[in-house]
Amino acid sequence: MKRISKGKILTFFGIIMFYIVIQLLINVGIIDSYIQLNIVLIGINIILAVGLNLITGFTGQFSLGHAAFMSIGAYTSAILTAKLGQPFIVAIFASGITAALAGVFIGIPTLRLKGDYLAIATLGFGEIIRIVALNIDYIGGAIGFNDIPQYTNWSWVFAMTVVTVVLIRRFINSYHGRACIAIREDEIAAEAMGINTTYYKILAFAIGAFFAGTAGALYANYFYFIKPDSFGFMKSIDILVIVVFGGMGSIVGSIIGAIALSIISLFLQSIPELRMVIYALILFGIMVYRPTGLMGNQKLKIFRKGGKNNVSA
Amino acid sequence: MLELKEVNVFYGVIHALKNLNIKIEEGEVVTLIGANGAGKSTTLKAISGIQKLKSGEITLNGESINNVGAPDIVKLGISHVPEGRRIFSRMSVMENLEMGAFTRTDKSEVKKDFEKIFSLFPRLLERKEQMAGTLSGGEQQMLAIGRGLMSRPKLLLLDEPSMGLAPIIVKEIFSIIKEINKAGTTVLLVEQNAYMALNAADRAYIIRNGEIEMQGDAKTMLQDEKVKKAYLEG
Amino acid sequence: TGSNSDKIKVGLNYELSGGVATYGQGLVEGIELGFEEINKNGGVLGKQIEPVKVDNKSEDTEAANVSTRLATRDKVVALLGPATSGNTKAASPAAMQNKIPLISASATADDITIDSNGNVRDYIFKTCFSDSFQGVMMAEFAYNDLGFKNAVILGDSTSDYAKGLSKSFKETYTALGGKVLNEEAYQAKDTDFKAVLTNIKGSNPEVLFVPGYYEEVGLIVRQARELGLNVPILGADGYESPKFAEIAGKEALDNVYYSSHYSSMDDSPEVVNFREGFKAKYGKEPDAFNALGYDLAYFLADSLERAGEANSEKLKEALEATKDFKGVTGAFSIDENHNPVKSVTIIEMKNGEPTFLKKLDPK
Amino acid sequence: MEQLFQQLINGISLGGIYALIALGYTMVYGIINLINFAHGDIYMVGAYVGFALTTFLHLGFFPSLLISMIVCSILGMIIEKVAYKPIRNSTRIAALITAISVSLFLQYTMMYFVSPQTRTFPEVLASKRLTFFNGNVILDVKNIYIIVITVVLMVGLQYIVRHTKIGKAMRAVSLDKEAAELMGINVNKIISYTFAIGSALAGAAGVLVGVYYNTINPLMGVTPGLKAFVAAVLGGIGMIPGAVFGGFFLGMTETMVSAYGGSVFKDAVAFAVLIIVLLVRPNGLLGKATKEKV
Amino acid sequence: MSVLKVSNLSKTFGGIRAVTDVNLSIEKGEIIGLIGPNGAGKTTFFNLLTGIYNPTSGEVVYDLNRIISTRDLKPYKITHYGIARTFQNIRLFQNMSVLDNVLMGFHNGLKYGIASALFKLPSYYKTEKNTFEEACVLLDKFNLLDKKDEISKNLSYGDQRRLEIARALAAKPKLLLLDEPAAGMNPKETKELKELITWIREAFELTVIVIEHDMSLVMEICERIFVFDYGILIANGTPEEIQRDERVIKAYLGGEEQC
Ligand SMILES: Nc1ncnc2c1ncn2[C@@H]1O[C@H](COP(=O)(O)OP(=O)(O)OP(=O)(O)O)[C@@H](O)[C@H]1O
Ligand SMILES: Nc1ncnc2c1ncn2[C@@H]1O[C@H](COP(=O)(O)OP(=O)(O)OP(=O)(O)O)[C@@H](O)[C@H]1O
Ligand SMILES: [Mg+2]
Ligand SMILES: [Mg+2]
Repeated sequence: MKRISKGKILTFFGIIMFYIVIQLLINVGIIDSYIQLNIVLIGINIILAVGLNLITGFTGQFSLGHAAFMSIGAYTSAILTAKLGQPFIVAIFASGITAALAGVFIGIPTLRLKGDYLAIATLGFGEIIRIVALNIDYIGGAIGFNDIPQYTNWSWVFAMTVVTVVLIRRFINSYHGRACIAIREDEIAAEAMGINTTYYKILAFAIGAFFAGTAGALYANYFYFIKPDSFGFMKSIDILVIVVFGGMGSIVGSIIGAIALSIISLFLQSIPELRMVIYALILFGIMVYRPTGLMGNQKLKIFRKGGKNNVSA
Repeated sequence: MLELKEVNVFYGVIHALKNLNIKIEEGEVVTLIGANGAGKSTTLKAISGIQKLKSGEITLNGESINNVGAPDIVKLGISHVPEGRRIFSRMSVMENLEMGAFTRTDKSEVKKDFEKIFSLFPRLLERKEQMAGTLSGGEQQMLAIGRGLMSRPKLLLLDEPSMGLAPIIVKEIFSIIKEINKAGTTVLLVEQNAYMALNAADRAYIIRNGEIEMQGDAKTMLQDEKVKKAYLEG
Repeated sequence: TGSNSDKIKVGLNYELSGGVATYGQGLVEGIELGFEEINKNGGVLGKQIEPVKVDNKSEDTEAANVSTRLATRDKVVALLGPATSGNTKAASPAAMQNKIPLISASATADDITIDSNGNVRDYIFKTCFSDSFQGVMMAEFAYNDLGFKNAVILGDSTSDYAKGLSKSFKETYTALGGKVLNEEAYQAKDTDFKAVLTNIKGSNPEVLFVPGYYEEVGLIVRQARELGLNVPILGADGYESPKFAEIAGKEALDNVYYSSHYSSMDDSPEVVNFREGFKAKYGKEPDAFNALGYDLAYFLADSLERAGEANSEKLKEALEATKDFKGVTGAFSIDENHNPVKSVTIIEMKNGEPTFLKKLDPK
Repeated sequence: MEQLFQQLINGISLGGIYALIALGYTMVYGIINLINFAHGDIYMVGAYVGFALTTFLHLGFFPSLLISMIVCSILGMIIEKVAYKPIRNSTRIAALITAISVSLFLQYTMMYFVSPQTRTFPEVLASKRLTFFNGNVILDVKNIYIIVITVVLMVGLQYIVRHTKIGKAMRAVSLDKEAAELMGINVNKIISYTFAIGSALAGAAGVLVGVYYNTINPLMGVTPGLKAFVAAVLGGIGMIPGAVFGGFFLGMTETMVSAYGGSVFKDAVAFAVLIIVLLVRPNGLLGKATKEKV
Repeated sequence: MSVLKVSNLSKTFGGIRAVTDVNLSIEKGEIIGLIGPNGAGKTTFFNLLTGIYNPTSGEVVYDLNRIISTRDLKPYKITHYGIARTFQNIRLFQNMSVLDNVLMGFHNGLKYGIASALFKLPSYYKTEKNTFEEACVLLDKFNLLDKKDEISKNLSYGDQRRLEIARALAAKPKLLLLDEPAAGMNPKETKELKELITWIREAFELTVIVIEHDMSLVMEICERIFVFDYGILIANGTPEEIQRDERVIKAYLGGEEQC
């Protein structure tokens, strides 16, 4: 266990090079605003998916409300930058924090709820956030929040994505992360090992939500305009699809999943009539031929259906 | 009655059964012993149809049952009491037994068999309406065996029936095996407790790494030095 | 930008799948019919119009994505759509950055063409009423013409359109001296409104203002009448559809008034021509979205002719200079805020048929 | 007072509809532990089949209902065979995503063929109304139909699942498929039956609700599907009386929130109530707390 | 010194009296056998000792590093007090590797904060390295070192049982509760297990309570045996005493020959 291996140095420089190359391409205009927009979207989706992967893929807590955390972050940042004139870095942090607080808040019910019951509770939570946002006039309600300054650019997206991936990876590789995985595998045995399951479940929700909040901030400050319906149930499902598509419990999978699904979506824009039909077929194909996702493997199976593990609901 | 010819089974890349040959005559008690992971449970699964063969053939009374699905094999008179009990945890004890009799249509006879099971395992009678998942380990094992008997099998496959049972019940289980065998049921018994298994059986197979290592008369094997050393002595 | 070949590319950024696909598809039907006719008659500036139709899934992110793509990749001369105000706002920045005019025929929010500092968004235009306009008109109509002194508002709480209308209706109505007893809400896609209607019935209003679209309002009208809530119901152009009467039922619709651009009662030759053409192509009666889309196509063609070449900058100037463009939804000029100056018709439903009641000119 | 009665009637009527959809949902749910997101869309297909039969073939209400149920049960079995069977042994989330893909597929294939436009049902059931308190409280006879049908179906299903051999086999399959096979139960067949019954129920609900509200569109299944899911969870997953109870509970909650002036937050309050109920009773209103034995 | 003192402990499930009025105490360093017919309440007794169930009445008092009584018993706290257990139905983290399973056992002893994990402070490296080495030592003792990267559910039954014990030991308990460790093992493996249990008692200075139906194991390694029947403690004594006890023979052991 050496601290710094050759591989790590190489990866480090690789990442830096990647950043510089893209930035150069943007500067000379080879990457135009269309590609840039999609790169930003992919980055945001990676952050969202990696965060959700921590909650659902690693800790095994079924969440259908991830978009709500994003929404909280997006609105926080919109208010701070557009209305209160705060710098972007402050807004990003504040977005993460408010979303994390919401994560703690929704994490608490997980003390008692399991599986599908938890799923529906998180779904309900997401809907509540959306409906409340629809009716707060200060943030525009259903009309939406317009004219948010555009601070987000390639550098911000790159930095936040790398930070998210690195930190979550480190978390997973610590004993805290192992504790989360243990909870997913067998909650009773995990408790018997001295793992405070409540604490770790809430922690997972808080961390996942924090990054979703920052993703929301990046989003709001790129697209100028946000409205509550952009963060509805279907958005949560979209994030979940990325996670499952890429592979539960695989961070690389989430990254690849975000990229792959964005590209697929771009191709489908021009065939509107059959777009969703084809999308459905692609999803279906992946689930049937690779139920563990692109990068998933047997070892990360969770939520097994049926069988002898089904004693409790 | 039942014959396995050159049977091969794989789990992915793991070659669990290698050219296995086993023959069971009507009315016998045959035991299959071997270390952990030798392939005993896999053999039973192959017979009862829940594990597909890679190659080879299994015949029942001369007819191949390779392509018969697990549910239909039950109808042919083979009943498998699986390893790890596998009782239906959120159904009552009584309902579990009813499931055992799923393929039967002779209602009055089924009723009599319930009585019979309850007289074999009085504990189950006391727990008749309890959810099976909350039974103690041993009670669940009794239920699993009882459930297996409910189909009135001609051939009973038992996978480690004594696991987790109190000594007094273990003895009872073995006398029950003898009893049902006398009443005409052929038994294939997988056991860790080789001593008791060999005592109860007519013939035995010793399986190792998916291959038959030795076979023969059970009582002779009890005396065999090699067997003694590997499987009998604690 | 612009196209030099014998084709003029026009981007269509619409909600063709997802939650509000009905509106997007409705507009596109109208637009495509319009372009077809225009192309058949020799096109514009001697060139054929080539629509590039892209779906935005009824999502704002996707709307921004699509408009960027149309602007940078497909090099269109103008962007049409999206249908809803929210998606139009999301699509606007790309139009502004790339200096390509974006025209929406149905994004009614007041701030589509004006930003939060009160400046006009250079490249954004709309051809439909602003929410405030219709809301004001209907409030005045309710208070002055019908003489009702108290009202209840029942709006779609998820829709910017309904929110905008509610807001301006309430402001005007209270300013006139009327009283808004209650503001109730439903959500798009709801089908059961009986609870809220029973509640409204309990507060005994003289009139009910229901901003929204005909799918839900049709059901609301029907259920209100079933519950014995027989007060007049007022609304806006979202009611304009032959489906409205089908859903609500003819009898239930008596005593329903709404403001609209276009009336299928109108029998000017343009309108008749449109209705015939539409029925021939799609086998159904056109609704407001179809008509708005159709007008949008002709409006664009007209402006292109006036611009003299297929150039975005020139087009923008031509759009700004529009005077008395005549379409099936009425004639309009474009004002300095890039909004149409267009008179509104008030329609009364009688025996399931929309009947012309009154025409109100903008002040 | 009259208003309160009217609201009670409204609540029960709405609840009846949720309950009716939730029944089929919970049925499939209970047996294969799959959140069948496509249930709402089968309901939509049912409504369209009913629409086509009554509008184009001018069939009466009952024949349309019956045919629609049959069509939906066949559709359900096909969906199960094609989509769910291959992923039977994979994770729960993979199954959920598959169900979502089936749901999208049904919605948009339907939209492709019939356009997203709203359609209206012809009047196939004469609308009769009962009035009380001088006409101030009104009850639609169709509501009575829906509630009676729901309750009858609930009792019937409950009987099937609890007391018939096939119903017990369904439960056994839901608990342990392999062990069920060892009992001689044909798992594939049982799961097919389950889907057939569940989907037939969805079809029936589609026609009934289509006739009741008079409008249908390709996305009509989304919201009721979600609400039915909520109702099923609220009552206790996989429990047939739970689904019905949850449906009525949800309908009543939404109605009462609107009745007391909270229409803006109707759904938010409904979800908040759901969360609170789950916190107090983690296994739903009728669910029994079963702690895993270790 | 009594490590564990149980007084008047009872647990009922609905009408079922799983444990009734049990009184016993256990001394430091003993290996205790817990036997009794199926459904006698042995596993339930363990669950009461580890806080998985709350007693209907009565009390459990530990004297490990400090006094712990019933009220403080939460499943996730017991390792903290120095108690570790295995389960009758093996409960490994099935999809984790053998090594990770053991690492999980160390959970309670690890102390670096989340910040050190996220920013890889020295304490992270130090702790991770130490635990890794300790885990390897432990696995080696259990003959599992060569299988450390296997996914635990692919292990054979006997190995899984041993791994579960290793995982429990990783928590560095003072008191170890084993629920039917020899189930599914053949006589030879059982023999190895006996040696292992006696060895760990010495090596880790443990008190051990073992539930077992394999009489050879119980009689050979236990110093004292408690017998449950229908939730009641019916006998208590040395192996010899128990083997001669009429009630035990009648309820549990059965007549004549012993195997
Ligand atoms: N589902 C499975 N997937 C992969 N490998 C398996 C599976 N089931 C069994 N095996 C492997 O097949 C081999 C034979 O297993 P089997 O369960 O038949 O052994 P056994 O003789 O019954 O052992 P035990 O005494 O432990 O029950 C073992 O190496 C085991 O690891
Ligand atoms: N959660 C529960 N709900 C209801 N009854 C239970 C529960 N847990 C245990 N029981 C009952 O309590 C009794 C004692 O069970 P326990 O598991 O403690 O037995 P045991 O002595 O460990 O038996 P075995 O040796 O068979 O494992 C059994 O009759 C069982 O059915
Ligand atoms: Mg085995
Ligand atoms: Mg036990």
